[in-house]
Amino acid sequence: MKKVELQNIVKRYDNQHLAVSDINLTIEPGEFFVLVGPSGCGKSTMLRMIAGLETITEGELRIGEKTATHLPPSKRDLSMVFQNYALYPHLTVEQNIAFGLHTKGLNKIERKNRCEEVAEMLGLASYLKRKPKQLSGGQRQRVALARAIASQSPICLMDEPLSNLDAKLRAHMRSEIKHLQQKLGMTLIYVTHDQVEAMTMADRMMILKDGKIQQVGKPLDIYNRPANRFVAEFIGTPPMNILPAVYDKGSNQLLIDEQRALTSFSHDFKADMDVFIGIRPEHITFASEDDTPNTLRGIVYHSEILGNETITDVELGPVKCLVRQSGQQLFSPGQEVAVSFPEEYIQFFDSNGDSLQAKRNEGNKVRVG
Amino acid sequence: MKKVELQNIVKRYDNQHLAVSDINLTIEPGEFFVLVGPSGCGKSTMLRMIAGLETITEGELRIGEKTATHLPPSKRDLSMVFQNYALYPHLTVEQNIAFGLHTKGLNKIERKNRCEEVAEMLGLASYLKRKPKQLSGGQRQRVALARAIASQSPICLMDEPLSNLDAKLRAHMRSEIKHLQQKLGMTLIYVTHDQVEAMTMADRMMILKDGKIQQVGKPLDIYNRPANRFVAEFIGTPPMNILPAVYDKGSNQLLIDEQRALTSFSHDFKADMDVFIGIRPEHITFASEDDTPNTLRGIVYHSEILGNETITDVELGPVKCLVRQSGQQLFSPGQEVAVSFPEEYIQFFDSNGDSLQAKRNEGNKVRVG
Amino acid sequence: MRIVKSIIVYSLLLVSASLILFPIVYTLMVSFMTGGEVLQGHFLPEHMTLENYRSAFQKVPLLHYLVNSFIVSLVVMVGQLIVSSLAAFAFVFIPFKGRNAMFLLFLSTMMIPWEATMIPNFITVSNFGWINTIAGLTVPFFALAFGTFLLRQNFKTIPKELDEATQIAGMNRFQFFIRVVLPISKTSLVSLGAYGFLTTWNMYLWPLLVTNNDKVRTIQIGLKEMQSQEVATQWGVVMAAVIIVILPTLILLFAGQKQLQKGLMDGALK
Amino acid sequence: MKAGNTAELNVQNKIALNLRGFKDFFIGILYLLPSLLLLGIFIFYPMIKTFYLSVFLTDQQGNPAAYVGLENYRYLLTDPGFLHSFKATVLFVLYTVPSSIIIALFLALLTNEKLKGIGLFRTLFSSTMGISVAASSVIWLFLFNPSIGMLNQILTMFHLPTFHWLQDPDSAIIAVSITTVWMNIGFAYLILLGGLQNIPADLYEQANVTGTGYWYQLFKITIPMLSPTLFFISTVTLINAFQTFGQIDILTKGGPSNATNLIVYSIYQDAFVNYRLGEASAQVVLLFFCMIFITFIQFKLGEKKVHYQ
Amino acid sequence: GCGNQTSGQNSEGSDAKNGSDNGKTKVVFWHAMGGDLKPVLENIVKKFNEKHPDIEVDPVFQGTYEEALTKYRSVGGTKNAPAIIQTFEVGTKYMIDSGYIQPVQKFIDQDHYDINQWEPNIRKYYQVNGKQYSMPFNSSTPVLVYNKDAFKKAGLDPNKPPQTYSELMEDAKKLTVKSGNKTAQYGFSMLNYGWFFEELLAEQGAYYVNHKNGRAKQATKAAFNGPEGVKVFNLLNNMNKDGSFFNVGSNWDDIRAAFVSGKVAMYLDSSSGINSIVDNSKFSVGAGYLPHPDGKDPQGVVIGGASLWMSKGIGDKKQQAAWEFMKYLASPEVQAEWHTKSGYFAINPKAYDSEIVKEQHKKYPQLETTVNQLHDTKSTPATQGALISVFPESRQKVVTALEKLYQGGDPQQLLDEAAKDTDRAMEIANKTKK
Ligand SMILES: Nc1ncnc2c1ncn2[C@@H]1O[C@H](COP(=O)(O)OP(=O)(O)OP(=O)(O)O)[C@@H](O)[C@H]1O
Ligand SMILES: Nc1ncnc2c1ncn2[C@@H]1O[C@H](COP(=O)(O)OP(=O)(O)OP(=O)(O)O)[C@@H](O)[C@H]1O
Ligand SMILES: [Mg+2]
Ligand SMILES: [Mg+2]
Repeated sequence: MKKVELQNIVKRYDNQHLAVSDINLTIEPGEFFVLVGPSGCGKSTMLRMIAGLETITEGELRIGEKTATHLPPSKRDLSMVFQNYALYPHLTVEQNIAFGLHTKGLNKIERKNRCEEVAEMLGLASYLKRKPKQLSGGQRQRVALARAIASQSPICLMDEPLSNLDAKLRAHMRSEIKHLQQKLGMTLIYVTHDQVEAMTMADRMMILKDGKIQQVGKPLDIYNRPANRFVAEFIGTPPMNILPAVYDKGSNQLLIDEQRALTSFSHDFKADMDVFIGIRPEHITFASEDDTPNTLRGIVYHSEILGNETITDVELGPVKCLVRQSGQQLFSPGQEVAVSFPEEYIQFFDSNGDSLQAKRNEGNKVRVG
Repeated sequence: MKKVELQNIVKRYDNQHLAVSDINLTIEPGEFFVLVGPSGCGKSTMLRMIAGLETITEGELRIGEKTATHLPPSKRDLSMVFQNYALYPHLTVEQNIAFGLHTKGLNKIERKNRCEEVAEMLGLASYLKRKPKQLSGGQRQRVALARAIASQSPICLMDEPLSNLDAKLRAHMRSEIKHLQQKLGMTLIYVTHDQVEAMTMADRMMILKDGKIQQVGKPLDIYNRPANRFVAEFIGTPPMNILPAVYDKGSNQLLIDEQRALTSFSHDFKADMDVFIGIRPEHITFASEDDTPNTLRGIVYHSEILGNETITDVELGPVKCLVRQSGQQLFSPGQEVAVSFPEEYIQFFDSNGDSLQAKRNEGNKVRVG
Repeated sequence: MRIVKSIIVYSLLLVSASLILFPIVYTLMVSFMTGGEVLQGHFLPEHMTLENYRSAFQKVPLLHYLVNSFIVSLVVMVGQLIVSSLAAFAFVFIPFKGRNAMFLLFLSTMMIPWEATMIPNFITVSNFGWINTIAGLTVPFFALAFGTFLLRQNFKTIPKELDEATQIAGMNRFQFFIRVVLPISKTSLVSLGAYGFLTTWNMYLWPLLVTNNDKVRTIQIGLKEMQSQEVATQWGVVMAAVIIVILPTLILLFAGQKQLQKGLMDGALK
Repeated sequence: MKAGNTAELNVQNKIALNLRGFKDFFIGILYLLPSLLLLGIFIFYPMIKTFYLSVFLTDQQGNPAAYVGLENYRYLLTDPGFLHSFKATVLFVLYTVPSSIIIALFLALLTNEKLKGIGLFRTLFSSTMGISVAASSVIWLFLFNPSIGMLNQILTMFHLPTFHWLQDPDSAIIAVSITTVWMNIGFAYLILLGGLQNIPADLYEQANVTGTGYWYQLFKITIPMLSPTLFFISTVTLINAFQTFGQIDILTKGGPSNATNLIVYSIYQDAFVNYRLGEASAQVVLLFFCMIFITFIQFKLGEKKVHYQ
Repeated sequence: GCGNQTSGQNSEGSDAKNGSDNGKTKVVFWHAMGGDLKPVLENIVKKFNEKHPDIEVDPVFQGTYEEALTKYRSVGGTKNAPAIIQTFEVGTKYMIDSGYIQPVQKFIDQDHYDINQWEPNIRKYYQVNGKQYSMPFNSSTPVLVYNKDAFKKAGLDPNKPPQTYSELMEDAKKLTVKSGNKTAQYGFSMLNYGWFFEELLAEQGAYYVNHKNGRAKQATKAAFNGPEGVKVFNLLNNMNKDGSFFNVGSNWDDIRAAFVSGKVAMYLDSSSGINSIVDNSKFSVGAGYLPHPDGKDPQGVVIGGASLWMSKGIGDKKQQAAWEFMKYLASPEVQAEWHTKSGYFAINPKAYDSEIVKEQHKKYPQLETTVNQLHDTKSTPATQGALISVFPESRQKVVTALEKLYQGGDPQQLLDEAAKDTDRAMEIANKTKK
C-alpha cells in the first residue's frame, strides 16, 4: 500500500512535443485509480513516468513517502502491464509469468505455485509451455497481465490490459482484478478506454485531454456532474447530447430555434447568453403529448436496435439528438415524434464549455432502494 | 466486390494444435461480416488463412470465383489490419500509409492525396512525419487502419482494429468504416470482441468457439434467438441469465427449487427433463406483487450503477441472476425483491446447451413504431 | 507458380553452390592425387589413393595439433563472447556519458593492422611467462572490437520494452543481460562464436611465435610444416591435411547452422 | 514562493540526474573493464610504441637508433612506391568490398526461403569462412596456375581467352580480389542471413497482403531493416580489406611490379624482411589515420541512415 | 605413426628439461625444414640423441626463415634464444651484425676441427674475414633442368643442354611449339626470384655489391647494374620478346608445374628440387650447368640454402652441446643420408663416396651434374656470394625489376632503379648500425 503523488509534472518528448503538462495528483494507498482520455492524450506517458521509464521533464514524483523522480524503475517496486505486452519472445508463457519473481525472494516451488495460480485465474493454464509467438492476441495480453499480477507488487500499473479480450472474459477479468486489488491492498493505476471498466472498477478516475487534467473524481460524480463539455461528451455512450441555445431574458426561455425552446429549468442566466444544453440520451423520453414542459417536436432521422436497447437519432430543427431507450422499439425514419427533456437531468455549459452548475447539481437522483 | 467462400476449412498449427475446424461459410460480396468469439477461438487464424498468411491444413478457400487455397497473399488483392499493427518501424506514418499504393496504379500525387485524406479521416494529419515509435498505442492502431483503408481493396480484413481507441473515437471510426465500406462496396471481414461494434456494424456475424462455428446470422437474430447456451451467454452484456430447472410433468411447471418455479410458458417438455432457462437481464423486471405469473422471490446480493443504468444481482435460492434497469436505482444488499420473467423473453436450452425453440421464437417482439 | 519459383531458386542455389564449392572440391581431388598428377594439372585423380592422408598423419602429429587447435579456439571463442558481450551491452543499454567516443575508440582498434602489434605483444606475452601456454595463445584475443561491434548492432534491435519490463520486474542490469539480452541474441552470439572460433583456428603466425614445441602448437602450424620452401612440396599431402583441417570447421558450421535455426525459431523477436 | 519551489526542485532534479549519470558512467566502465584492460595491453600499448618508433630510424634489431622527426612520413608521402601501394589498396578495396557484400546478400536472400535442404546450402555457403587464409590462398594459387590451373583449363574448354592471372599486373589484382571475395563470402553471408532472419515476419505479411512485389519489398523493407547488419558488415569488410595480408603473401608477394603491394603487405615487408621498423611504423600510423577517417565518415553518414528497432 | 612418436618424445623431453634437470643438456634447434625434410631432419636428430645420452637436441620448426628470424630478433641475446638457429644464406650478414651469435670458429679452433674436409665453395660462403661464422648445412645451387623428350622432338641432342646464352636462345626457340596462336610449349623459363639473377651474375664473375661483394669491407653500393647484369636482363628480355620465354611468376610450384606439365621445356631450378621433378615427370629429365654469356669463361655458382648459427649467451655447456650436434651433422655418414634424402649437397664431399650416395646418383644422374658444377666453381668473391644485411630487400627489388622487364621495361633503367633502392636500404642499415 503506497501512495503516489505527482507534483507539477510535465513531460516533453524530444524537448518539443508536450505530452503531459502540469499534472498535480495524489493517488491514495490502496486506491483503484483509473485514467481515461482520448487516444494520444498522454495516459501511457503518465504511467511510464510513474514507472520511471520516461524521464520527468519537470516536477516531482513521490511514491510512498519518498521522492522518486529519479529513482530507477527497478527500485520502485511496482509492476506494469504494457500496452504492447512486452513479452519475452524466448521464454515460455510460464517463464514469462515467473520472470523476476525470484527478486521477491520466492523459492522455486513458490514461484511455480504462484505462476500456476495466476495462469489458472487468467485461463492460461493450458498454454504454459508455449512461446508467445504461438498465442493469440488476447492470450498474449493475458500473459502480460499474469506477469504483473504474479509479482504482487504494492503498486501496479496497467495500460489497457483488457483491450484485446472479449466481453465475457473481460467481465471476468474485471472482477478478478478488482478482487485481487482489494485482497492485496494494491494501489492500482489503470489506463483504459473502456467506459464500463472505468465506471465499474474505479475508486476514482481522471479524465485527461491533451496532457491536461479535465476532471478527477468518483466515476458517478463525473458521470453526473461533468466539469465541462469535453468530459460530458467523453463519458457515456452514446455521448451526452449538446444543443446550443440562447437565453432569452424576456420570455425566460432557452431558445434552440424559433420553434423550440426549453421553458422549465432552475438556473439563472445572463441576458442573451450563449448556452449549451446537455442531456444524456437515456434521459430523453418520447412524450405522447407535447404539453408537458420542455417537450420539443422532431423528426426521426435514424433508429437502430442494439440487442436490448434502441438508439434513435432525432432531428430537432437545426440540431440532432440521440435518444436511448431500453427494449427494441424501432422508429421509421421521417416519423414525427415529440421528445421531452426532464428538468432534473439537464446540464448547462457556457460558451467555453465549462459547466454552469457543477456545484449546484448535488441533488441528482441516486435512489437507493 | 468479391465473395469469399470457405469449404471444410481446417487449420492445425505444428500439426497438433487444432485452431480452426471444419468451417463452411460464404461471405457475400459487399457484405460487412463480423467474427466474434472468445479469446483464442481462432478468429485471427481464420482471417490469416483468408489473407493467405497461414497455410490451410484442409479444405478449400474461394475468393471471387477463383480457388485461392494456395494463392500467395499478394495475388489476393485484399488489405488487412493486423492485430499487432505490423507497422514498418523505419517508415514515417505517411510512408506507412502509402506503402504499396503504387501497386494499385496510383501516381505520386494520387498517393499523397489518398494518404492525406485517410489521415485526416482518422485524425492522424498532424502525425504524418513521425515514426511509429513516437506514437501512442491508439495512434499506431489508427495508422494500421489507415493503411488498410487507403488501399481500397475489394476485400478488407480487420483484426480488432479499434481495440485501443476510446469510446468516442471508436464510435466515430465505426461510422466512418461502415460508411466507407458501403461507399466502396468492400467485402469487409471484421474481427472484434466489442459487442457494440458487432451489433451495430455487422450485416451478418458469426460466433466462433474453439475453432467451431456456433451460429451465423444477422446480429439481432443471434441476440434474440441464440442457437445455444454459449451464444446466449456470449452475446449481450451482462450475459443472459441461465437457470437450471427440471420439468415437472404433473404440475406442468419448471422447478428451479422447491419454492421457485415458472408456471407460464409455451413449450412442450418431456417428463423430468433437465432444462436451462435463459433470460436477458434487461428483460427481467422487478414486480411489486408476486401474483403475476413467473414471478420469483429473491434477495438482493449486490447492486451497482453504471451511469445510465443499474445492474442488480439477485439471489434466487441456489442460483443468482442479474437484472438490468435503465436509470440509477440502487438496491441495498439483503433487500427482498420479487422479479418476474416475461414469458415472451424466455429461452430454453436442453442439457447439451442447444436451444429448444430456435425455430419457434420467430414472433419475438421487434416493434417498429 | 510455386513450382516454377522453387525450380528457379533451386537452380540458382545449385549454380552458386558449385561456384563456391569448386575450389574446395578441387582441393579434395588433389588430396587423392600423387605428386605427378598434381603438377600435370589433372582435375580428377587417376586412382583414388588415401596415401596422402596416411602420410599427412604420419609427418605431423595432426591429431594432437587438432586437439590443441580445438582447445585454443574454444577458449578464445568463449573469452571473446564474454568480453565482447559485456562491452556491447554497456554500449547499448547503459546510457553513460562519452559512450560514443568510447565506442569510436574501440572501433579504432579494429583499424590497427595486427602485424603492427605482433612484436610488442610477443614481448609482453613472454614477459608474462606465457610462452608455450594456452594463455599466451588465447588471452590477447579476448577483447575484440569487432565482436563488440557485431553484438552492439544486434543488441540495438532488441525492443526497449523488454528492457523496461525487466526493470519493472525489479531485476538489475546484469540480470537483464544474462536472462534476456543474451538468449535473444543467440543468433549473433553463434555468428560471433563461429567467427572467433574459426579465426583462431586459422591463426598461424601468432601461435608460431608464442610456442616453441608441439605441446600447444596448433593445426595451422602443422599445415605449414608440410610445405617446404625450396624443395618440392607434396601438394597432395598438404591438400589432404587441408581437408582434414576444414572438416571439423565444416562440421561446426553445420551444427552451428542447426543451432542457429533452432535459436531463430523460438528466439525471433515478435 | 511557488516559483522558488520549482527552481529548487529543478536544481534537485539536476543533481539527481548528475548522480544517475555518474552511476551509469561507473557501471558502464565496469562492463567495459575487461575489454579496456585487454585492449590497453595488447593494442593501445603496442600502438603507442608504434607511434614512438615512427619518428625514428631503427637498427636492424628494431631498436630506435636515430631520431628523425617526421622524416619517415615525409619520405613515404613522396615515395612513389608507397603512393602506389596506397593506390593499389584503394583499388583492391573497391574491387572486393562491394562485390563481397552484394554476392553474400544475394546468397543470403536466396537461402532465406523456407525450402527443403536449405540447411545444407546454408552450410555450404558459409563454408568458405572455415578455410584459413593460408589454405585458401594455396588452393587458389593452384587454380590460377598459368600452365595447369583449372581456371585456364575451364576457359579453354569454353574457348575463351586465358589469362596469366598472377603474372600480369592488371589481372593480378583482380585475381587476388577474386580470392578475397571468395574468402569473404562465407562470413558476410552468415551475418547477413542472421540479419535477414531477425526481420519480423509480420512486416512481410503486411507487404504481401498489400500486394507489393519482390523488389519493392527488397528495397522498402529488407534493405532498410537490414541496414544495421549491412552497415556492420560493410564496415568490417572495409577494414579487413585494408588489412589484407595473407593472400598477397602467398599468391603474389606484392608483385608483379608491385601491382598487389597493398599497404599492409608493404608494412610487413618493411618490418619483417627489410628490418626497417621505423618506416613500417610510420606506414602503420598513416594507414591507421586513413582508416579512422574513412570509418568516421562512414559512421557519420551510415549511422544516420541505419534504422534500429 | 612414427612422426607422432617423435613429437611425443620431443614434447615430453622439453617438458622434462624445463622442469628438473635430468642431467641432459638441452639444445633447442630452430629450423625451417618443412615438408618431406622435416621427418628426415628429425630422424637425424633422433639418432644423435640416441648416441649422446647427455645431450638432447630439440628440433623446433619455426616457419619460414623470415618467420624464424622475426622471432629470433625478439629473443636473440636472451636466455630464451635457441641454441641453434637455421638461417638462409642471405641472412648471413644480418646475423653477423646482430651481435646475438657465437661464431663457430671458436669451437673449430678449440677442437682443431678440420674444416678443410668441407666443400670449399660451401664453407667459404659462410667465412668472413677468415672467420667461420656459421655451420653450413643445407646447400644448393641452380641448375638448368630440361625435358629430354622435348629435345628429341625438336631435333636437339638430349644429352647436350645449351651452355651459352646464344645456345640457350636458339634451343629455346626450337623448343617453342605453337598451336594456332597459342603456345603449347615454351622454350625456357626462369622463376622471378633474385637468387637466379645473382647466380647468373656470379657465373660471369661479376659482383652484386661493391667492395668485392662486401667481403673486402662493408658494402655501400649495388654493383649488379653493371654490363653483366644488363646482359642477363637482355637475355631474358630477348627471349621474352621472341616468345620462347614463359613468365610463371615467383612461385616455385608454378614453375615446376609448368615444366612437369610440358608447358616449358627448360628452366632453372634449385639442385635440391631435382629428385621430385624426376619422380613427377612422365618424360626423362636432364640437368645442365648454368648458361653463361658467349665468349666468357664460366666462373661457377654461388651456394644457396641455409646454415646453422649458434647463439651467444646461452652458457658454455649448451654451446658445447650444440657444437657437438653441428659436428655430427657435418659427418660424412649424416651428410650422405641428408644428401640422398633431401637433394641438398653434402657439405662433406666424403659423403659422395658412400654406397647410398652412389646408388642415389645412379638413380638420379642429374644430381651428379649439380655436384660437378659445384666442384667446377672457381672460388672468388663473386662466387662466394655478396654480403649485405639488406639482402632480402634487395632481392625483392630485383624481382620487381624482372617483373617490369617482362612488361616491356628497359633493362638498364630497371636495373638502375633496383640498384638505387638497394643503395638506400644499405645506407640506412649502415647508418643505424651501432
Ligand atoms: N503459431 C501458433 N502456433 C501454435 N498455436 C497457435 C499459433 N497461433 C495461434 N495459435 C493458437 O491457435 C488458437 C487460435 O488463435 P487465434 O490467434 O486465431 O485466436 P483469436 O481468436 O484471434 O484470439 P484473440 O481474440 O485472443 O486474438 C489459440 O488457442 C492460439 O493459442
Ligand atoms: N517517443 C515519443 N516521441 C514523441 N512523441 C511521443 C512519443 N511517445 C508518445 N508521443 C506522443 O505523446 C502523446 C501522448 O502519448 P501517449 O502514449 O501517452 O498517449 P496515450 O494516452 O497512451 O494514447 P493511447 O490511448 O492511444 O495509447 C501522443 O500524442 C504521442 O504521439
Ligand atoms: Mg497508450
Ligand atoms: Mg486474434
